[in-house]
Amino acid sequence: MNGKNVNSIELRLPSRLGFEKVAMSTASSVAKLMGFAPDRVEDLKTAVAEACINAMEHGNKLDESLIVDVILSMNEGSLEVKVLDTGTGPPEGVHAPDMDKKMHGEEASRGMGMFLIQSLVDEAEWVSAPLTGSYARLVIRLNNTGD
Amino acid sequence: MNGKNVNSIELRLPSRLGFEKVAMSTASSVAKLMGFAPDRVEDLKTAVAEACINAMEHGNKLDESLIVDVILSMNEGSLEVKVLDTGTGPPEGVHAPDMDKKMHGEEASRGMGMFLIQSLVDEAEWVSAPLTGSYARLVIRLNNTGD
Amino acid sequence: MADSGTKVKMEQVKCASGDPITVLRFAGDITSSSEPAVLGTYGGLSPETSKRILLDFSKVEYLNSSGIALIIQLLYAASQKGQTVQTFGLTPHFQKVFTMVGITKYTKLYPDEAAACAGFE
Amino acid sequence: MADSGTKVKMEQVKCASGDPITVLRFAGDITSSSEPAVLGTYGGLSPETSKRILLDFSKVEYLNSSGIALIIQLLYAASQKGQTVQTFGLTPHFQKVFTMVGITKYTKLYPDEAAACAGFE
Ligand SMILES: Nc1ncnc2c1ncn2[C@@H]1O[C@H](COP(=O)(O)OP(=O)(O)O)[C@@H](O)[C@H]1O
Ligand SMILES: Nc1ncnc2c1ncn2[C@@H]1O[C@H](COP(=O)(O)OP(=O)(O)O)[C@@H](O)[C@H]1O
Repeated sequence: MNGKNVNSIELRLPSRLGFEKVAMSTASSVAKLMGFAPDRVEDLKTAVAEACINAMEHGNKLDESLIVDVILSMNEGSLEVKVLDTGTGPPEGVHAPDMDKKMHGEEASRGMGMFLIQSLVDEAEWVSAPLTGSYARLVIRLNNTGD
Repeated sequence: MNGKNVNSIELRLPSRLGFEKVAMSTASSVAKLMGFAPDRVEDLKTAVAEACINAMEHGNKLDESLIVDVILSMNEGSLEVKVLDTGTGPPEGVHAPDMDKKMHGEEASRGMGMFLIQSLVDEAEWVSAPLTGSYARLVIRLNNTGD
Repeated sequence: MADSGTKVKMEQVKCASGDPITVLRFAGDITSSSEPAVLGTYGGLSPETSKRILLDFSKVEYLNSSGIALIIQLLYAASQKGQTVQTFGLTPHFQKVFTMVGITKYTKLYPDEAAACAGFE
Repeated sequence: MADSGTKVKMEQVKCASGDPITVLRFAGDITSSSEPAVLGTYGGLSPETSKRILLDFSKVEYLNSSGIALIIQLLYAASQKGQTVQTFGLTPHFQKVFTMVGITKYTKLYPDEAAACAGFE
């Protein structure tokens, strides 16, 4: 993180399932400081949790010595959250769950994280940078009252 | 922070008053994960807030481009929090407030932060390292039920 | 490290019509490590005596997509065995999340236990 | 950046004995930036008509040592003017903190408004 960025807060977590809750609390507190409504804070918490779990599980392969880096950047009307891991990023785009297929055993019951992230925030992208690590980038906007 | 420390969580904040609330939330969430009782979590939150405010105000002289670094280390029976700034550390030790003097205008109404930190946690020390920055180090223990 | 974990309590109640209902009351977290609590507890129910199942989420503190996947597996198993499952106690946020992923096609979400019970009739 | 800031509401109530009491109801945060809200509001009270002052902390979300310093300044000013100040609505944690720093020598802490009012008699 650029030490000169006076609007960024950074959180660094070992890749241990459960620690995503710390990221949820940190993000929630930043969003509250910025004046986000409680329902948007909930959206953000779930999106941040899912992004951290994916970074730990898929990006860092649950190697606890690998860090998940969460960078919260406060802008005028929006909060951007980048969740970085040391992996190569998701191989495919976002897949919407097909509940009928799941209910007939034709699709894994899992595989909803990226879909939830994309559905809950105003902007979501996944940037794969195999050499420097990859990240999920989420944005929620203050003027958006949610769906 | 040593990237290999699988029991440490790090939070980096610009020196802006108010952002200590983010550190409170992060620390609170870590303490809850560790199983601390609600009253000890409150003790920790106040101690972390005071340490962050001092780091921002006295250590980093409210220069927002200077970072306050909060390192939470989870040990078997205790949580250690280091709050680092870029200053030279407190010139004096902890001063217990004298309310009679304050009530007679003989002592500044302020000057209770370090005393509160020391009173609320199980261990508190201030390490001055003018070249590398200074830090307050607080420890709360799981087997201590508080005063 | 204290693990808040998943707690689950099984209870038999009766709805207004007198039909027996099996309630699974979850508490704590529902995550990838909740398989024993969610599917294990469900698996211990007899399909003959537990025709109507109620999932109570009102004490759940944290629920993620891996936890939701376990609920989907429970719903899948229940549909195979001809059991009906109703749900209550989700926060508005998680009602939205359940609706987003499409679970509501396979379990109805009710605001409280009484409404959920009445939903079986 | 939304600033939750300090909110303060001034109210006149009467205690059981009929004596008038001025209540300052704080809400939000009490920090170093709360000087106008705390000392400004106090300064607007007339020492003649506001002999009994009640500080209501029940809606305060965050209070730090700089905020407590402002309360001490208020207590100091009030003691100079012969006003009595009672306090209620602090969480158990902040009752402990007020006790630690020794404020309780200059204002009593009560669990609720009724008890604090009765404390003036
Ligand atoms: N940070 C990441 N790094 C590498 N792969 C990822 C990452 N996030 C997601 N993926 C890939 O995308 C797939 C879908 O992710 P998701 O929708 O969150 O569901 P799930 O994690 O339950 O499989 C994952 O199975 C994984 O293969
Ligand atoms: N991180 C720090 N860096 C430099 N000086 C400090 C630091 N923390 C505390 N101090 C010094 O110690 C004094 C007492 O601090 P404290 O008890 O917290 O009260 P206050 O901050 O209200 O003055 C401060 O006024 C300051 O001079």
